[in-house]
Amino acid sequence: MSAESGTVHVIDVTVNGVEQRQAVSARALLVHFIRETLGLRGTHVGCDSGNCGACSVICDGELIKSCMMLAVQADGRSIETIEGLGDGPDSLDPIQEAFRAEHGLQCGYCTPGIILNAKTLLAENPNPTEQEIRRSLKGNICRCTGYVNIVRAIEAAAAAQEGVAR
Amino acid sequence: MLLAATEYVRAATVEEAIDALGSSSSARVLAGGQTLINVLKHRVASVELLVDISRLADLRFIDVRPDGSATIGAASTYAELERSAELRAVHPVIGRVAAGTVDRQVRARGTIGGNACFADPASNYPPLLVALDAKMEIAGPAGSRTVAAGEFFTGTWRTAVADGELLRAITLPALDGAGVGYRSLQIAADSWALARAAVWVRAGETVEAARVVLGCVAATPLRASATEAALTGKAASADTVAVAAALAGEGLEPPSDPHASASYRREMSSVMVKRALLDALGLEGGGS
Amino acid sequence: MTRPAAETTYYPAVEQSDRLGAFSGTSVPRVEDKRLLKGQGAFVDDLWMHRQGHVHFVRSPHAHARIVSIDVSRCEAVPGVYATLTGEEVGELQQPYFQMAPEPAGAMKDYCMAVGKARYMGEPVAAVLAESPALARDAAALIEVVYEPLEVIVDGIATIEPQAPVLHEEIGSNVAWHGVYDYGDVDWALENADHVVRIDRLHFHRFSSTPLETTGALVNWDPGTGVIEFRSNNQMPMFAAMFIGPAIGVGIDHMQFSSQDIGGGFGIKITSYTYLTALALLSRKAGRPAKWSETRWEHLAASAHGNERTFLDIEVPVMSDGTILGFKVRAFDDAGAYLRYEPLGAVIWAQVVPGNYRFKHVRVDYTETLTNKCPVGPNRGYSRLQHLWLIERIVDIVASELGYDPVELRKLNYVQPEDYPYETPNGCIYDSGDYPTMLDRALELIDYEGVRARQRESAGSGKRIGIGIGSTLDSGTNNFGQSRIINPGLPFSGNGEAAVVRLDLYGEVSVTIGTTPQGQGHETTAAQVTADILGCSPDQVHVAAGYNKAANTYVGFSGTYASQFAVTGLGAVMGAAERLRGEIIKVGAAMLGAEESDIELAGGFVRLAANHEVAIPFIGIAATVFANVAELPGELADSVTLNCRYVYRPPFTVPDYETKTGKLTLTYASQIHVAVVEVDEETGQVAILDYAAVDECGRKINPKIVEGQVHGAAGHGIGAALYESFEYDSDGQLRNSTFMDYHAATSLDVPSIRYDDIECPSPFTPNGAKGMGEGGGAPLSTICAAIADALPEGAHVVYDSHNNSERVYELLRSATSGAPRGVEVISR
Amino acid sequence: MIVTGSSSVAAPRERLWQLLSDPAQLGEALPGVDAVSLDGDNRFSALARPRTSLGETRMEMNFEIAEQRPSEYVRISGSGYAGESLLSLMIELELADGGAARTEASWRAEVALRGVLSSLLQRSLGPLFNQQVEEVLDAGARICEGAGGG
Repeated sequence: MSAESGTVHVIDVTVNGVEQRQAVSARALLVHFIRETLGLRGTHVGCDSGNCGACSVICDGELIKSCMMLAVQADGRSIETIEGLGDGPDSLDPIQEAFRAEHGLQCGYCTPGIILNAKTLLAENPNPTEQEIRRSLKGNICRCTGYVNIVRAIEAAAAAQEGVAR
Repeated sequence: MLLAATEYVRAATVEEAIDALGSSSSARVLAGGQTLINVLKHRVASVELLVDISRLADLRFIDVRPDGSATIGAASTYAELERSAELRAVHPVIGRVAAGTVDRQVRARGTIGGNACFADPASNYPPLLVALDAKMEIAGPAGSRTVAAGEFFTGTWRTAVADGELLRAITLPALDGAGVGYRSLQIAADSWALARAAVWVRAGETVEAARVVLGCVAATPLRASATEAALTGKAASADTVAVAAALAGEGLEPPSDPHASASYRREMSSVMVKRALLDALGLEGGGS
Repeated sequence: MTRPAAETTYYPAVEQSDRLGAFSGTSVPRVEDKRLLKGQGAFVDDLWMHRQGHVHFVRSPHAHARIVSIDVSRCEAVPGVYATLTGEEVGELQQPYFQMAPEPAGAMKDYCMAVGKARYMGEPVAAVLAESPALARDAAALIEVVYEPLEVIVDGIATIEPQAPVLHEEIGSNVAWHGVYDYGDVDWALENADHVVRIDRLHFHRFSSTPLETTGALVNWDPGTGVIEFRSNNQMPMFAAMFIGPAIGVGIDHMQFSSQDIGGGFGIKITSYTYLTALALLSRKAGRPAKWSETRWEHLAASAHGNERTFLDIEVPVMSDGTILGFKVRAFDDAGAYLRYEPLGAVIWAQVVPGNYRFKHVRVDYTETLTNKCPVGPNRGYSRLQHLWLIERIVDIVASELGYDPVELRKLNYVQPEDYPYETPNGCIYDSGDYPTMLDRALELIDYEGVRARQRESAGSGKRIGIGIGSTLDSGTNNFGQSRIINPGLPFSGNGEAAVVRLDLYGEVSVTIGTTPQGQGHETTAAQVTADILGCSPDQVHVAAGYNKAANTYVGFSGTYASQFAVTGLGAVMGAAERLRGEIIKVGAAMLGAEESDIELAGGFVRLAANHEVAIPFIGIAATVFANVAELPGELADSVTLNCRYVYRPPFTVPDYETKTGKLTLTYASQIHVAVVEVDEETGQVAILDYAAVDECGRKINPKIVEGQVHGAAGHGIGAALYESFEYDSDGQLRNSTFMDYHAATSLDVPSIRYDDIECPSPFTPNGAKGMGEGGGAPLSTICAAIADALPEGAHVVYDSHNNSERVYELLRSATSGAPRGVEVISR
Repeated sequence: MIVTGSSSVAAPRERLWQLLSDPAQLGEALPGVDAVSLDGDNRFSALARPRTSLGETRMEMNFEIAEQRPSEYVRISGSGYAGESLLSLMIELELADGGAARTEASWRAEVALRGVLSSLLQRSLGPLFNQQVEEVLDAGARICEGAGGG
């Protein structure tokens, strides 16, 4: 028995546009690979049962929970985490700006997963209804906001996106 | 949160997957992993070898035929089922159930084959597959065999898929005008099901044939034979449905948990059957 | 009823700042947000130390068992395992924690892990420190524990019966505390009332706000300095230190606490000191930093739960005009297996004895008990929400039983706007409010008349509509002297918070506070008030993120809890900022050769009020004091530091523990909620059709942050009312120990909330603000009332604060079962 | 919880009862059994890894054949770990002639799972337990047949 018992696999994965070649143990979860191996701490763990969505990342364009995928399964895939948003460490992208303007976060623990959820939603549906937003958010639990301002922020981000498009 | 040690192999072909499954006494198929990885995290069970089939094109397809029947690759995700317009045209209920499954993250990876092979009493597809009389194609070292959904689910967390085999595809017979209903009583707005009914009804003025299947109340999807009998040959009316649905709960011994006692699950089974039947027959009074 | 004739003494007049306004009162965007939105926050699991090991706890599967033996040899033989810790060792390394309960419960011996006996399922019995989290868990499975199961008691009332198994032999019974709170003359009221409404039993259920970040810590006991560093998400470190220090024989001066971003707390992270202790002991034993992140199942089973309370034999005297004179009740509060913040809950509720009403005669016979369940701890609305829920149930049941309109009955009995400051029967002073106006606003928000019509139209549709009102209080800024009502020997009274505001070397304004925010935006609101007082922009003010004992100032009460930051935290910041303002003016006046009275501060400059051209930027003031001291006039050099500390201390006196009266809290924010629900007659499922929340919390420093707190508190209450409940079986097994079965409310469960507020500044606080955020649990009362309103004639009273589909289904059926309804009315 | 079940077993009653009342034979009939060790009269401990669609669950159990009435009744109690949870059970098996060398077995059991994660199995414990009992009886039938044929 050791920390890395089980087979070790070398994977090639693109994270936030950067190609990575890393060795991972078969039992390592993607979320632990992202947090521990890559040191990207914006992806959080809020439960152990795939219910809370704090670990959500975008994998090949689809929102997934990185606690329900093995790191080795990310081989050949492209992963986007919260660290990939905005130009550089100080700039916010329009969705993040909307969350700030609408007070769509409090403790901020669920926020990265929720921002990535909003990004995925708006990419496929630029003008979601409130119900569509709430359905999209269902897999991301927030204990601070009652979701009210999160929904508002996503509506505002959609409107801003519209404005740009127009 | 942390899995016990395990081995992993990503199969390049179905044959490779079957070989790998035969190589270890406790090899298991890893498809979407939305249930299996959770179970391994909680260490309720362990697996010596995970055989990843999630990327096999041979298992990820939706093939709709002119006659209205459809074959779905076992590794097709809920998201793919939800999006498929072809499937919606012949079997709308499959995509509707997919769209209501857990949340978007799970739908992006979870598969219909995984849902069927997990075979939990609360799984959403098994009762529906039995109601639709789906045919389950199982691939193994000795080639393929097909099992009717009614015989596929042999117990809780147990199916006709033997060690060294995997579920390849699910074929849905054409509806040919039959009505389908699917109702679940869920925790909160949209969470786990406490009671569930999936029904298939062929009816004109009278009900010619019906398959009424309950979820969440027994080790496997349960045919409500008394209800089916009470429907067949009767007028396709709300009164017939009310009488027949009342029989669905009789004799059930469902589990109890913090969300629902056995007796509540029993009574709600009848309510779900009633609503599913009204939907299937296009009658009013089903409620929201 | 009229105002109390008796003379009442309130507080000495409070000077309120006239400088707030430029930024305070406006919704400036939060300073915290950028790092949190970018994933740049520093939560406890994001931290690491060189040579750190990772901890996994072995937990008792039994709710009550003697620990016969623990064999760690197979575990310790695993390469990469640094150390193990067992309860037996803890018994030698740790003194039992200080207990706040009086004898006999004060004799309880509580440790950081089970010593000799496990008393709830999930209690830690052993721990492993290893090179990785995975290895720690693997190796923990090799620890062999032999248990001798004991009889289990989970019923919070039956547990005091003689035949019940005793959890703590040293106490001799399962009673944690008992006392009678008797105000006015309830016997007289019951004899002379026109009606007496009797309610058999009401039950407030067990739940938790379950912060999304679980408990965690990184602890290093430095063998060289003897200093223990606790990097954690504990939300009340000075309270934790008070327990940990004496238990392991270390002075507070040798304990360093720090936290930056905390992923929600809601009170649940106050009692994590037991885990901090265990990690410290492991760190010392292994000579390594010990890191632990709680799993969600550990959090649900073994962190802290909210208090469960049962109310028996409720009697309510009512006059024929609808005046409710008060009530009488026996309350049983179930504290679980240990007293880790309790029995403070046995008095905290007394901050709101009459709720929002002018009740004069109240008797509460209060017993706190011990059972084989997870220990309770403060949870959003701590101890008051249970009592406020009881009161709202009483008001609604009286209305329905005696045929009063629930709106009119409330308006008749509410404390009226002209009554303030209002003294309650137990001597608490309600500072300000206007409940009738708030109720009208809430009813407007949901179109009350329209929805009543809709309710009538829905008859016979299979869907029953119900409308419910909840009126609650969020009492803020505790007088810790109330702890003496529980135990006269306790050395606490009053409250307070500390802050330092200073001008740094180049004129930067920096602020440190003793609080531990968990998302409440302290960095933002502290900058707002500081900027107003110093005449600069909030952007010029740097408020240190989080809490660091070595860098921040603090007092014994420091922390973030009990709805008090706007008063205590900002009170301290304002006081310190005023002191700095005085020093800046003093220096500026000397440099400009002007009178201090001729000086004003604006735009980050010190300038002549008469001639704005004559001005010195803050950097000039700082440079002169710190780097140009030879030119500094002596009287300034001796008296100016530009480093100003202030401790805000509310004007409390010590309550009278004989009569159990006194000023228990300083401010009373209020919430009036209205819900419209639809109940499915066939299934009992409840859908929320509409929801309105009207809030009053005095002067709002940042309205958007206030609204966000109201949304969040509403979300927690709605979740608890319908979906979230900890359920134990008779064997003491928790049946929902994961988020699979503990259904935390999702975006589809919490409706969009119609929000409105009114502002009734508090006359008792330095800024007119009231503490807020806990929210009083208004939705629990509101949803229960709405469900009751939807039930058919003859149904049983809504008796539980948690109503899942099955319970509502049973209530629907009770209307035709002919069974007792749990209530009776005796009229003269 | 109380779990009841019944099943028709392809083995003569006396022979099946002998198996169920003999620790050595009973241990061998346990699903996924790796090792059995006899701990004196009527007591044995077993290491087993019963399988489901989700993999294997490691079980370390101690059993006692607590009571028996020749050919018709046996009461077995057991306790130990199933995964990270503590499992305790007491099962009473009644055997009746099923004709044509078959036995009608019916049982009533008290089963309890304890531990922080036991709630995960609260809905499936009953059916899973019955499935295991059926597997024991079927394996027992095969053993009987083997012995009979040998």
